[in-house]
Amino acid sequence: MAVTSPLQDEGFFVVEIERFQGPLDLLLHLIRRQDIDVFDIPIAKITDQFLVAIRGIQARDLDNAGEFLEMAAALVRIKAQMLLPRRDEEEEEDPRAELVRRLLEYEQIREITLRLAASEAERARRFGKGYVEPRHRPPLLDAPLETVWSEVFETALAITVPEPRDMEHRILLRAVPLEEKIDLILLTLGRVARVEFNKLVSPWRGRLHGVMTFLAGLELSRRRRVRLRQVRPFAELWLYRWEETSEEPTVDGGQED
Amino acid sequence: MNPSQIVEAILFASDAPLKAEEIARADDSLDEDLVEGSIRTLRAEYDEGERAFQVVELAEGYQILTRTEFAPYLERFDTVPRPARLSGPALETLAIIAYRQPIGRIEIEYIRGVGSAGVIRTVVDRGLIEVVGRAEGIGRPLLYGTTGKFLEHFGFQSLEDLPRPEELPVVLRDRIPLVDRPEAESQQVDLDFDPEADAEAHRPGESVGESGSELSRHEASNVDVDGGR
Amino acid sequence: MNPSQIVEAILFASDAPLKAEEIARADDSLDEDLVEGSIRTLRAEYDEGERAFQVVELAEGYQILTRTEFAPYLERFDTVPRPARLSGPALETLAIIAYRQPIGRIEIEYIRGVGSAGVIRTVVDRGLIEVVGRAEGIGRPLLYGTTGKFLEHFGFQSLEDLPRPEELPVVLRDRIPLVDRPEAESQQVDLDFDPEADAEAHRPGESVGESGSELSRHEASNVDVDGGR
Repeated sequence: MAVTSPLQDEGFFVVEIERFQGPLDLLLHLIRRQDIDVFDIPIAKITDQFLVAIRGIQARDLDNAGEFLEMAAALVRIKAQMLLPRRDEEEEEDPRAELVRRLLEYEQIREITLRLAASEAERARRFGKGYVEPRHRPPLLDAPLETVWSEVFETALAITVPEPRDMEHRILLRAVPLEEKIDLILLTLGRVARVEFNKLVSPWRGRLHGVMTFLAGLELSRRRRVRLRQVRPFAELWLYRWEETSEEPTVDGGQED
Repeated sequence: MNPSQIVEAILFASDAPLKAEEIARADDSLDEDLVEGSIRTLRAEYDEGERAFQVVELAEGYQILTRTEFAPYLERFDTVPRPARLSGPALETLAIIAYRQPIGRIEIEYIRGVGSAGVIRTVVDRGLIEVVGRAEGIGRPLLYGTTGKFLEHFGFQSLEDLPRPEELPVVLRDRIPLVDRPEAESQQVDLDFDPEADAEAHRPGESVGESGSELSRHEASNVDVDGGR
Repeated sequence: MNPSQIVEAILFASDAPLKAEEIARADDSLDEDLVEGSIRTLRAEYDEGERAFQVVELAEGYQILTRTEFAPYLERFDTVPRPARLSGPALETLAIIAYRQPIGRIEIEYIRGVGSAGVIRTVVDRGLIEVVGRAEGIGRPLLYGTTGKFLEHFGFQSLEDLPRPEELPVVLRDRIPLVDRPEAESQQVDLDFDPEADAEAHRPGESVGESGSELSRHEASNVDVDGGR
């Protein structure tokens, strides 16, 4: 892997990642500390650094591990999109555009957060009356009600019965160990020479299984145990048992070694 | 920063009366005598400036308190009725009850999409709604309706006077059953889960007796399915 | 008993900011202008008398607070209550809500990139934000806004005191209207990722049949959401 950042050291990250509020914070850190132009993010490089940074995150049982993994998946998706030939330069938005917007927005919020912390600290230097004599307060009923009918009526007009919630949303996210998916892939490729990505994922519900299986595929491709192959964009993704002879282009990972 | 200012700051911000030796701990420059002297200074200044407060010596120590002659103003400040308005949730609950009465809590919660026990109590306390009966079925959940005070306050002769234009949501205009699927019961439980409501105000200790309330929900939804009032 | 003494007595007996119109309730002789005038008088007197406290404009009202220079003495004094500081995530969430209010949980989570149900609950519990309405659309998600207590906590007179976005040393100048971004919602759905379930609800070993406890938490929340107003 051609990762050249000082972030390569995994031990560094095991300590560091807890410090970040979430994936956007980590991403922003990677970008800003390398003085990268946020409007022209080298997405392949950043993606690799991000993946290195979050390696082993599952094992450490972080509250927001899932969110880091979601971001990893989004980055990988953008990276893949960047590799595609752009059919219509005029109309197609840069695949990174939304990410850049989010990063800038988050950076702004973080700046405001710092200001709020400063205001809080300044306010904390003043103290109110520590003891206030207890007094009897009148019950709420004594106060005349100022609400008029038009307020009630306008509220009535605005009432809608909520739609039943999408059942999918209720599936609880559970930890899906990367190792489990790596074993699954290796086991499967021990029996057959190639397997469709979807076949590996279909027995499980929940997108996290897809994300983890994909990350496991990337990891194995890095270790030269499998090859990821896609005939054309958005076609079925195949995982192949690694054969030293295979030379075909891969979507991700393998070629960069 | 002179000693009497430090003593004043401590006396003002302390939530308990303090003895001179305790106040002296605030700064190395202070000792008991200095604190006593400072308190005499403060007392003189407060008297001279005709402040509304004074330094009082209680058994536990010194404290700054409002002078007793201002008690009537404090009492008046506390008791003059404040203008009161219904909150958004209270308005919504009242609107639902006004149009769909008699109606139980479960149905109100179904329409609003959030738990409503607290807000119902608020509107009951305001005298605008009251318990008007009980539904059939196990648990016999309470049914709410509007009061005479409701009519009086909003200027209606009777409930017939409530406007019912076309724009009124169907759920309020017609007494359609709220749940009409065979799987109503399980569905109900699912719908009732509102993570946002949860996010709002979970207080420790209030979740006791959950099975009871869950039961009553189920009952009430049955009432609704069957009765379809 | 002159007006400024009455105003002083009321301010002195309060542990939260009071608006001029509220203070005026203390006596028939008072009105808003008289109260404002009295406060100017008190300020001059406190300055002249070198009191350790002053009348501060806070949260659209007034409160007597110690001068900042006494903080070193008060911060470490046993009987002086210290306000609890907010965590990083809480501050970040408040920053978003302060600038984008009214705003729902999903948007907050999209901006932060992490699930936020728990931290929203924390700041609601501390009275710094409240539900101010509901959005249109499926589920009618709750919308949050800041409270007077938010202003109090940060020492703001009003929301105008928040730093203006154009003052911030960040590349972004144009406010990105999150609401106009279809991705904001679809992103969540697309990824089928429920950060809440992850960060908040999921505990190791809990079975899927959690609806009972969810219900009860939901139930418990009612009291707080609606009851307190």
